Amino acid sequence: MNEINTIAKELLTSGKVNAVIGYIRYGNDKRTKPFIAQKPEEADKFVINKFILNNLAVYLTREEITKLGKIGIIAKGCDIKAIVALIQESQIKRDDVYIIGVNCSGVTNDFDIDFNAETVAGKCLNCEVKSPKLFDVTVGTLEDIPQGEDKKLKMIRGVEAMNSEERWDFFEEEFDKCIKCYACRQACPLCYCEQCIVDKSIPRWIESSASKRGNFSWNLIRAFHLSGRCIGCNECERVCPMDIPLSLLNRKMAMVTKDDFNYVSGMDVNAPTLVGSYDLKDNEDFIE
Amino acid sequence: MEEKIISKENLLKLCSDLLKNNVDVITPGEKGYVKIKNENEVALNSKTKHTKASFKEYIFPKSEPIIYYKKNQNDVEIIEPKVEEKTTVIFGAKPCDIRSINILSKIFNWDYKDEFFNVRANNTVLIGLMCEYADEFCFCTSVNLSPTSVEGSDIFLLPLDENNFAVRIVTEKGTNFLKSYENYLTPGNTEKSKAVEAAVKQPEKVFDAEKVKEWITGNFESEYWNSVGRMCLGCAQCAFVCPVCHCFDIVDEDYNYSEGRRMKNWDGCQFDMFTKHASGHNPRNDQTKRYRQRISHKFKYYPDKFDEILCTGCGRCSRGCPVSIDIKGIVTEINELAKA
Amino acid sequence: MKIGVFICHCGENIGRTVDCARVSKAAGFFPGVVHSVDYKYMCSDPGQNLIKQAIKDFKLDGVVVGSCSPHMHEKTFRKAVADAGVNPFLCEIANLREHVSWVHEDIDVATDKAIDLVRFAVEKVKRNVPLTTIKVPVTKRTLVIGGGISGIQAALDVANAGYEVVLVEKEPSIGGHMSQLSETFPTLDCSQCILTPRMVEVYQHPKIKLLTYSEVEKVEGFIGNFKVTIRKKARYVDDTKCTGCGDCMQKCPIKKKALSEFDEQLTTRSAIYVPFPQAVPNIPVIDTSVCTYFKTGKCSMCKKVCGRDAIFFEQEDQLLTEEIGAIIMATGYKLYSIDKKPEGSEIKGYGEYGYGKYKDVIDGLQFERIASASGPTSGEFQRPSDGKTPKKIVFIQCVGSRDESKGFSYCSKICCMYTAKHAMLYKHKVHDGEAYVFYMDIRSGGKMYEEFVRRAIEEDGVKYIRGRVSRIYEEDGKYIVKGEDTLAGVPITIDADMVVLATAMVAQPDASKLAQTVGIPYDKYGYFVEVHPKLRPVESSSGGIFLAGACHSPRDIPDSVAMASAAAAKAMVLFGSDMLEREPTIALVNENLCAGCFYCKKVCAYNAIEIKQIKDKQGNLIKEVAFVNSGLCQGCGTCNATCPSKSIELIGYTDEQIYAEISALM
Amino acid sequence: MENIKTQDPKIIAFVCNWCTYTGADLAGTSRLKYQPNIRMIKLPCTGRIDPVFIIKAFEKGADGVLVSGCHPGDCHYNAGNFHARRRWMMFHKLLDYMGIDENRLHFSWVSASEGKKFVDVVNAFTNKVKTQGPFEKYAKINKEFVINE
Repeated sequence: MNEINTIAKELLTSGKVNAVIGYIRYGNDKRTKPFIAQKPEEADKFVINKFILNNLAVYLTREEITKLGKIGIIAKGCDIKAIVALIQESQIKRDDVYIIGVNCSGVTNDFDIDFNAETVAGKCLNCEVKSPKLFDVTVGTLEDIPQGEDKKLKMIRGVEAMNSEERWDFFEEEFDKCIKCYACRQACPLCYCEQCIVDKSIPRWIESSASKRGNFSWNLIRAFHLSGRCIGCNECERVCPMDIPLSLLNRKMAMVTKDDFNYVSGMDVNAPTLVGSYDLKDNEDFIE
Repeated sequence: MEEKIISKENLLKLCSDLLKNNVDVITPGEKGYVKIKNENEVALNSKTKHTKASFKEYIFPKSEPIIYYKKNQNDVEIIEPKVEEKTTVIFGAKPCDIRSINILSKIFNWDYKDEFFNVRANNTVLIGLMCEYADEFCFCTSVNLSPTSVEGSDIFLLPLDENNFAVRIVTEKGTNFLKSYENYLTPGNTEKSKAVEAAVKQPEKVFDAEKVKEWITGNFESEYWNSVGRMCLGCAQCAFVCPVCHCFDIVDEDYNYSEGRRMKNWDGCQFDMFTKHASGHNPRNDQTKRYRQRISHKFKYYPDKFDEILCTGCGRCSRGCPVSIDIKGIVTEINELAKA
Repeated sequence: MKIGVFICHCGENIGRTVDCARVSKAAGFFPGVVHSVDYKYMCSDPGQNLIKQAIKDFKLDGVVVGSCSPHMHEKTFRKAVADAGVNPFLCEIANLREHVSWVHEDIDVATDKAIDLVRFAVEKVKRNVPLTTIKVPVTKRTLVIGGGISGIQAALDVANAGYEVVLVEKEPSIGGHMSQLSETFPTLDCSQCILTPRMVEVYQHPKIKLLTYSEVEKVEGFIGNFKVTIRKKARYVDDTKCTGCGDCMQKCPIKKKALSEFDEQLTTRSAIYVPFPQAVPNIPVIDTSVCTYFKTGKCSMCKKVCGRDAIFFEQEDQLLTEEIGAIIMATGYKLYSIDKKPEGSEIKGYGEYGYGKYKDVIDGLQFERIASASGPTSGEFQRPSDGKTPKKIVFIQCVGSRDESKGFSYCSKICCMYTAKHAMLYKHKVHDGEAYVFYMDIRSGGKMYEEFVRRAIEEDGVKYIRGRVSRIYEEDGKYIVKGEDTLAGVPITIDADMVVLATAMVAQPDASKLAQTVGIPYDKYGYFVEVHPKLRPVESSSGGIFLAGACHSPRDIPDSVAMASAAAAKAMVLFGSDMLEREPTIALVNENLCAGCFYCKKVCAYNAIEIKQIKDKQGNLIKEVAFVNSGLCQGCGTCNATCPSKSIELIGYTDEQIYAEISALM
Repeated sequence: MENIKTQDPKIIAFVCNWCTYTGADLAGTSRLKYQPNIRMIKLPCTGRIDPVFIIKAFEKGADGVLVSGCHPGDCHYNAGNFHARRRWMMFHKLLDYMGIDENRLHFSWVSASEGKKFVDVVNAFTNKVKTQGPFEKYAKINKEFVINE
């Protein structure tokens, strides 16, 4: 039996946790899906492979899951960044979650494909959290991540190189596809608001219509509300049914916060959050 | 049902004529159903995978204004927009997508007649194409359809060989539409087309919709629901890509302090906002209840009311689900529960 | 809602550039407006009566006045509206004077803009809700931070008025810099002679709680209701037992290792010490950085000799909390340390003067100690290096002051006077000595100040040279001072025995940190900032926190004392009533929607956000949400803007109101 | 001040009550003249200025948005402008990246005593927005679903 199954089973048998969230095989051997095990024997189904794409930290703030009690979670280094951010933002307490950290050597960017330098998920290139930073136990062994081309970074550089009008046109076209299904929001581990600002009707800051301006505002404010918070799991982009390249926004903002504030989200549970703190010496070149 | 034959060449000519006459031609492309500019873009391959979303938005747009208003000092002026009567041809859609038109038509006409929908639907000619794609998510046969079902189509195409298609003219609208293009058509060969039809690989029938309905009827409180909906993230991806999900929300959006519009926007039952009352109370306050609603609506409530399953077995919702919730698997499990 | 619009001509002030009749006519057609008029002087009694009458006649429940700035007459109109029975917060002002008629010239354009502003106010008032002012009780106790002359004066004034005072001083004794001074200008009376009685008065005052060797650690709360945490640092001496006999200091084997802070490093002191003989309280502290017991555990001489068994090595810092109504900041100044570049500072300093390198190049406070009868030389002029009497002293003014390139751009204000005093004191004792003063300008504004400087020059023969010194170096036991006489236009060289630098006054190095703790603004130099430079010079912008003395800006003793008394008076004004009235524009949480991320708590400068637990009927925790302490909230709205879901809203400036304002302008 | 008659471009300003609004009052008291396109929305503090306000102003048809408040360290509420500064920093970079020209959004510190600076800021920004012309890109997306369009 695999390490992961033994650990999960022991956690459930001993009652250390009430449930374990992890991945099970689904359909073929190049696909997994999230699964929550409450009985020890269910833990036998858990797998770890190159197709554990979901960031399961999203479940840690969901009532359907939290009401079960203490949760064990199988999490990659990038997923753990979300857990760190959730602790920083008072959404969970460290003691309420048992982290089974996965030493991760990369995952694919989609199901049903082979794992290689072409198909490795963009976030895995230059990954700094291959071995988890916060965990109760770790599983798996580290291997080198095949290094393909960072296509999204190239796209960001491409957008940066455009002039203002071209950038507008580019994003207008992308956002026009948006159908406001909010899969990006629902899959985001850090979108845990009880009511999203887009659902607020008095006043309606962001129009819920899938109109051009409603879509523009939605995608802009979504990116803004995640600025300095987004941990780069890229789930929003993966789940978008309309294939909008959302990472172009989130990653760009992560680059901005790194450059201007030297802040990387999800690295330290004790760090003050970027928004919510300030430095007297914060850059103000842009202010007259 | 009358049947003819059309060569690929003539089919393209027909499309070209349509485009010249300023008819909107919508066809499945790589990024979904798109309005084409050139007849060569038209989809004639019956082996392609389903597009991510169906063509629903061309008849029932994701957002549309239903009234405009202007507040005066003492009253409110209302202006009702009219939908443009413009012929649209949806070309090469799969039978599971095309099936949606009749299902949607029922909901938009059973009580209030939705002009917005009806004008668009009446002005749309649906040309279906036999389907030779079936993956593990497909289950049209389980919802009483098949890759060659003509239900919903005005005209239905079956590829006879590389260069010829059988043309089944299903409706009067189809007949009328083809009147101008009679010279492109040659007499049909039903034997040949039936042979093609018989040879199509059909997805296995995995559940009995009647049994499923029966089980749902008596098991509103079943433990089973807890296990299926719990992992759902509550997005509306499934509903928005679905050919037959039809819920909508109505919101007012203003231009300035006195003028604005009332919009009809797609809505989805997996949102927690969907049933949330103004008081803050939410009768479906849990994702498992919302997921139960989704399944129950599709396989019980809608069939009870309209004698139609609110599902065409296209499998889109499962293919795109962020957490890989598989409707086919769930309904199959219910079928098993029903047997037990 | 029935809204009335009232457009004021302000005589000609608005009427000249805004067509008030057109504005009022246009406003009459706005949705919700039932009555709209214009009038010559809306703020006059007849004007106000017009509003009151219209409220009755048209049953108005919302009023918009198009007039001067709300900063001018908002209160007037709110009161008028309230007199007529409408909640005062249902009145909004459109600023047609300062923002329209006075700044634009074209009447059409100005009128159009005025109409926009009125429409905008109408849309806002539609969404206003009736509010009532918040009343909070006042704790009639004052915290004075700093026990120099300013703090002493403020504490005594407040205490003598009958209110309790907590005086916190971070050093072991109160007295501050004034206790170090020899004589004071312009009267040359002995500094300690006038200060010591006041120090004792503080110590013995029944209304003053004196906490020396203590620092303010945390300030929570708000005007009238502060909760202050004070760290009472361990003295290692039980102050209830110690009689101040001094035996411990006598016997302490560490005599030479620690430099005396009081004598500005010119002498040494023991490890257990009082800063100076007249210290208040006269209770020693142990300097653990030099004490052998704390370093090796081997000595306990002081403990052995103490007849009262007052030495208590195990003592720990104590945290005290005090309920306070008003705070007076009196933390004073430091002299600009020029021997080395201050860490993290952009100030270049004056390495060329050799301070720190040459023992006889000293600063003003060191000179004070040398001149003082209680100082290391008992008032004899002896130079630090060899104890010889200096025959030639050069005084250099403006070292660090008025010098943007190397120091600060401000004037330290007191240096002209104390340099004249120094030179004069020297001449009085060393009759054959020569005193030279390099100055930029002589600034001697003040009662008897100019006369004092003239006396130094004319009666005592101090030689004033207008110019700067470029460098000082040592040669054959002399300090060669190279400078320029800018009046004569010639370079000048003086071979001095001693050089005294009138270094700039600077804010205490930790002033900005304290300002953040207390919650008041400070300028780029670290000086605390008053709310209005002319009309409210002793108040900080945080309610209930007042400023006294050199923590605000460089100032001399009389100015500091006057400012301290003013601050004390301000505190007592606050204590004049039992309840405080506050604007009701504070934040409110929608507990249903709050997700408990507490970003609001993080950005709140007033600690006004608390954590509230929401429980079900069985007492199980459902979630934790933010809760606004309405006493603490000052209504800035930063929480509102930060909240991603807008689940916390600032009453009076709600999202709905601002949205309506934006819409109304388009 | 040529072209004073025109009300275009439309400029919305979000300002704090204690510094910039009062600075604008001072400009008035000093009878300084400036271009009339600006419409000011008064808020207690720059900390209250939410990026959604700026977006909404553009949605409603503003050609330019001016944001102004107390200088760092002068905040009436101690730290509101420090938090605001950090937010704006990210927001203006995001807007720029998404194609909203930096010339249409201007940030400034104007104190209660800087009536002249207020006038200079308003005039310079108004001219800048005039050079940009109407915000056609945004107008285009605003016009979707507008009747008679």
